[in-house]
Amino acid sequence: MEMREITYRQALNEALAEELERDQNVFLMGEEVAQYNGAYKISQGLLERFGPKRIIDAPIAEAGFAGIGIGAAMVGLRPIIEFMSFSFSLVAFDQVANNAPNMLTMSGGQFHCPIVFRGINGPAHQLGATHMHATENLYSNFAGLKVVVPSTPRDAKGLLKAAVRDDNPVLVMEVELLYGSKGLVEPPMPEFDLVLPLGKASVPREGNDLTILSYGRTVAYAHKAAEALEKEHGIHAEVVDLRSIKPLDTETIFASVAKTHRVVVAEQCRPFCGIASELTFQIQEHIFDELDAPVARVSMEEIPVPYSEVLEHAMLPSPEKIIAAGRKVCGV
Amino acid sequence: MEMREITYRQALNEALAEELERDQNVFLMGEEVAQYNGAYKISQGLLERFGPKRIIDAPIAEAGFAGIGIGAAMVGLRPIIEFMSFSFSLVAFDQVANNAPNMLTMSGGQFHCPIVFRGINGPAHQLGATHMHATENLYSNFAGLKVVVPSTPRDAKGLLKAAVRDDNPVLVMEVELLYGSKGLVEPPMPEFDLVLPLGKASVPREGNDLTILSYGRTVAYAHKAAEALEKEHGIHAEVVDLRSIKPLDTETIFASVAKTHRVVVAEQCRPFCGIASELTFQIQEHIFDELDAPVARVSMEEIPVPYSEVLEHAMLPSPEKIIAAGRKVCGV
Amino acid sequence: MSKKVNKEAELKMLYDMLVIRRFEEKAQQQYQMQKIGGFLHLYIGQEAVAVGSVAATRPDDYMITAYRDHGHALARGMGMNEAMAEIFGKATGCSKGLGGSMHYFDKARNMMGGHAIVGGHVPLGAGFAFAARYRGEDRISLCYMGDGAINIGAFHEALNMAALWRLPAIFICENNQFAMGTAATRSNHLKEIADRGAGYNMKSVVIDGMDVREVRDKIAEIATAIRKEPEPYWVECRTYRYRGHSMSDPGTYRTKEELEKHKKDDPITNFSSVLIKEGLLTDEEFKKMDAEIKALASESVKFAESSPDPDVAKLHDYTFVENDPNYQPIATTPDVRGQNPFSCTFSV
Amino acid sequence: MSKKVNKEAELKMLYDMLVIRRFEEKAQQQYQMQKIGGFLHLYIGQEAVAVGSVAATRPDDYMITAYRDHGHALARGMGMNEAMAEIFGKATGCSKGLGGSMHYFDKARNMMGGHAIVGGHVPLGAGFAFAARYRGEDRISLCYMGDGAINIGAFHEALNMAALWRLPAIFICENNQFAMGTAATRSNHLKEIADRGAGYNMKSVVIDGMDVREVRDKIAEIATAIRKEPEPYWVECRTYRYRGHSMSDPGTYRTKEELEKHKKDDPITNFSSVLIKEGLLTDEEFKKMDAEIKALASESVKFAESSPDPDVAKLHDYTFVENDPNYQPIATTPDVRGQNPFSCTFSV
Ligand SMILES: Cc1ncc(C[n+]2csc(CCOP(=O)(O)OP(=O)(O)O)c2C)c(N)n1
Ligand SMILES: Cc1ncc(C[n+]2csc(CCOP(=O)(O)OP(=O)(O)O)c2C)c(N)n1
Ligand SMILES: [Mg+2]
Ligand SMILES: [Mg+2]
Repeated sequence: MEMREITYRQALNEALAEELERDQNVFLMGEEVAQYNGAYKISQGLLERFGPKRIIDAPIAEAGFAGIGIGAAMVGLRPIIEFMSFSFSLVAFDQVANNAPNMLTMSGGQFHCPIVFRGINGPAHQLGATHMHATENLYSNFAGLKVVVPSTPRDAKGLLKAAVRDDNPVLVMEVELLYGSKGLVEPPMPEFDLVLPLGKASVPREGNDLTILSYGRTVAYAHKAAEALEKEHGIHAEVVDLRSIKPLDTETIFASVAKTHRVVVAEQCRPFCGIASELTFQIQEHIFDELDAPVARVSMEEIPVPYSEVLEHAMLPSPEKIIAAGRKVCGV
Repeated sequence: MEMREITYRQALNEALAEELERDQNVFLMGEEVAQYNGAYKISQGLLERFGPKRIIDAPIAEAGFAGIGIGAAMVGLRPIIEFMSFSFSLVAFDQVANNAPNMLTMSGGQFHCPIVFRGINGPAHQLGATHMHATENLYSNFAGLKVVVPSTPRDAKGLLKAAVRDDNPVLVMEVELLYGSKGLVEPPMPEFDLVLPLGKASVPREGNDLTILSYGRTVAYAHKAAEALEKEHGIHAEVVDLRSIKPLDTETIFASVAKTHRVVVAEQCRPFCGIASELTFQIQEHIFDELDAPVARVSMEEIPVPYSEVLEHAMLPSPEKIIAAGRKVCGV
Repeated sequence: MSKKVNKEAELKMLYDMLVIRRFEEKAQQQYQMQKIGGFLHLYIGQEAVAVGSVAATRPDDYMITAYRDHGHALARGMGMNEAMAEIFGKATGCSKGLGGSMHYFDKARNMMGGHAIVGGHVPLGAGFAFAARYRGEDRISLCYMGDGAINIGAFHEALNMAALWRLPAIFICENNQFAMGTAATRSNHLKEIADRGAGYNMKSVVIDGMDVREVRDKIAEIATAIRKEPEPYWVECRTYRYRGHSMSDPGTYRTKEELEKHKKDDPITNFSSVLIKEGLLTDEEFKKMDAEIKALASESVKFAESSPDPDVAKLHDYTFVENDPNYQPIATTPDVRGQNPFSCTFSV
Repeated sequence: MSKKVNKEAELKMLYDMLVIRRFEEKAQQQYQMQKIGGFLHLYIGQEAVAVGSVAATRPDDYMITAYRDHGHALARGMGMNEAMAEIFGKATGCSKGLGGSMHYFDKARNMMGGHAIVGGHVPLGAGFAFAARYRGEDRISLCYMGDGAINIGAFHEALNMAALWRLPAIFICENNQFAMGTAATRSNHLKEIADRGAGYNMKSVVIDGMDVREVRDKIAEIATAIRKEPEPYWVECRTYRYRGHSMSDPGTYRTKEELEKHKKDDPITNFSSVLIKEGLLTDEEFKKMDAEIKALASESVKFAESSPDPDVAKLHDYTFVENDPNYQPIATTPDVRGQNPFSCTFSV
């Protein structure tokens, strides 16, 4: 089986096409997904291939079409709802966080909600304060939602397909700045059916001195930082890619920390009640004695995102900030 | 100056009345705040006293009236927006989290937003999955918002008045189950103008063996647990009442932890990316060596809130759970 | 009455309305005895809306409503036992005690739930209609809401899309004239609530929600029409709630006279008189029916009380489902491609 | 033209429209040269709406719009320099480089911002009108939005409350016929967008948004009316955007012919021809005006380029304000109590 090099965008597109092909209960709804082929071209060609019943342009009404999706899911369809950005999901917050995950409990187990919400999430470039929210920590706080953040084309495809087949609401948070990035992926169906388990982290780089916990956009930063730390300081950093925020693969995380004893978390979101704080809690709760130094975090600064490129750069996570955190944690 | 014993509800009512009296720019808007005197009677008598221009019944349209408040605040009024519950603020999430706190940055400092959002927040009794959200961690994640959770009548009054006078958006998260609770409060204006600083924790009970970080509903639980721990195990627990989640009074928190070396956090919200995780991150970041044991947390269980009383009890924080956590942290 | 009367069907409507009334009186009593907690919103006075519209539609049509949901579930055929057990939070309740008064679900009867966030369920109601069209079924979706719900965003978004996509949904506003203490005239600027449909170019109908026959006949007409030619309707049912908004509401926003006036329109009393006048029912039969229902209501309390609490050991069992290993995807066949069941201006 | 023409005012409208056009052409060029980042949504084609409505209202009237906001700010009198510097993210920009293209603010001119969440600013626009009534001022609020914005919840909630409370707001839908690639006919089921007002019992007006005089005159009429007797209006301005939705949009959802057809209605070309025909302007004067504006636009690029970036040391200075020690609360005096400026059915 020969792996191909495709983009993250193409991987998502393949995932959608394969799941739409596999199951007529699957449909894609969102703004500009059909005739426009997607604001970011993730749904390129799908309208032509699957027709307007399956690929549906919605008005700008996120709460409304999220809710229509939830209703459809309750009666057995398998909607994929595209948010042009998870920043715009804030207007649909009640539907995503209060309706989708509560239905199973409220109905005493009668109705489950096999729905996928997907779209870009987190920092992009110079879109300003309202358009660059990283929402992974917000949604992860709600019981009953699964949240994944793929960082590679292969993960993007395999996790999205798994999300569509999951019987629970799953949020697939894509990284706009990675849409054009490339990676090796198995051939498409029918040759290969790439479904990755939700809730499994990966360890794309091994090391013994420091664990860098990362996901989505910050994985590449973590790699860059790891290279620099090795070159400049001889620090061998292990890079963990969480892939799934919820469920969280604590096994992989703890194993790495138990090996390196030092941790930097590079998160996309703001720090206060963010992903790093949760990881740190769980690490100290379960393997307190393995920590040789405080966990450090690299996050968005605690300010609304400014437009100016220089300020934006100063406020976002970066390889440099991860390097600085790594040095601090390792005491060099 | 003689302190009076009044209820938490009355304290809030006094705070509203005093600020409305003090400044015509202040108005109160929300569902049922005027003619009905408030769903929970916090605004009792205010319509009669201040008239329908200042005390305004709104339709069920949280996003709309939150946004009207933000607009009014931008041009110099000082709105107090009542959410009948912060659970209902989820339909206004974009306004509260994306508009109010970003305005200052987006306008390059030209427009600030002196607005208060207030209402009940967190667990009440048998209201089920959609009505019992604790949102303090969600909103605290956004830069530009202040979040306070008073646990006593005096704090309720002093913090709400401070919130109204603050030039930034402040969320005052009240505890329904405390509305009827009583406490000592200074006399009303003009005799006394009770304004408490935002961002200062209190230490209502001192102790050397264990720090219980609590706020809102869990403060009383912390006290109960502290008593039991003392009686049954001779553990002297210090109870810290955060009062303000953001800004966070790390000075008081760290001082207590540096003294006791052991910490339990009792939060109202769900654990994942909750308040306990943030506190733990900051503690280990700044005073890592002071910790003699992992921080433990008591939170809502990671499930949607079930209606059944027995299940509800099993899923919410409780004194018993704090005691268990305290024992674990202290190794007894 | 011009049409031929089906005695059994008529009596069933009366029976169903009485079931709701007596069930809720019992529930109210239990609440006052503090045997149940949470919120309790009574439907008493509005029975004709749920019963008439259910009588007009099919059991496989979807139904969804807000938190004032006992009436809808009972009208759809839910037993009083499981309904009462739910408010008691018992494992035998219709939602296993996990939902409570505001969240009655009954999958077997296509009762898609009571929902507690005002307006939040309206998109779901549109979603069922969407699914029906998606599958090419002639089922429709009955989506009930209060007069207070028409001012919130989710309502607007759902109605706009339902109109745009010609979804077979009947959006029924149960205008009981108040949202808690807010008279409908203080929450919108409409001459009548039915007018809101104009903003979506949606057909609107006003129905006397105190007259079960009118509700049934007008909803039946709409249902027949939209099964053939899907499109949504905006329906205002004028009704009145006799009790407070919830059990804690003293109801000072309305006068005793106003309340008494509306009670004269009582859907049950009026309909039973008509039936008696028409010779379909005797006074005695009516009394017997009522006694029987009251007994069942009392019975339901016993059932609820003697039912077990949900198992605390299963606390974590309702957050996620395991993926169904028997789920059968339906492979896309070429002939379903390109079909557009939605008659909006979509075109490839 | 029936009314007496104020030459200066007419020429100013032409001038202002040209400023927007030339400014944006320059901005587009800079974007294509990759000198600026983020999104850039051009207003070209729609100039008559902002210019006509600003000409019809007072500088102390509030104005708020979405992310396609350059035109509104420039029409209100913002200089091209600070406008261009903002897109360059410079400290000299109208929002100090912190807002960017989508967030032009100008407090001195009551330009309350461009806003990037579709519909999210509509309640704010209602809020300014609310504040005006609260204070008993006769200012009004101009709240602009696109045709795509009328389907979202925040819009609905704001319009409902504005109607209910008789807020002096003019809600102006700039119907440029598309929301990104979605034709308005694919996002709502209305015969015309103006009809949405009916769902709020709000007065609705349709305006040819390519005709600056019509915009001015009709908005002026409304403004005069609601300054006296506050109430909101729902206004549909029919217009067209010549460029893509944003710079990345290839615009394949419309034909070249359609675009060319609309360009024949060009608000600037048409208005300049009229002015020339009326003898208020010569062709030469027009050319001179245009050259002058083009020079200013080029100038603004230089200004922006040579301006400093915001100071990174001040990164944290725009998250919270210090409380203003000079703020003066206005003590409640007995005579303001009980006044109800909102003519809805509020009553104590
Ligand atoms: C979004 C939201 N806001 C507020 C509430 C609180 N609330 C519950 S019921 C209600 C009144 C609803 O009135 P109406 O829609 O007329 O229904 P009725 O109670 O008359 O059946 C309110 C304000 C809520 N549940 N959800
Ligand atoms: C809530 C929300 N959803 C989606 C978007 C993405 N988006 C930005 S502009 C736009 C189209 C808006 O069209 P319209 O309102 O007609 O304004 P125009 O661009 O034509 O001026 C969309 C979908 C957004 N900014 N906010
Ligand atoms: Mg009502
Ligand atoms: Mg448009």
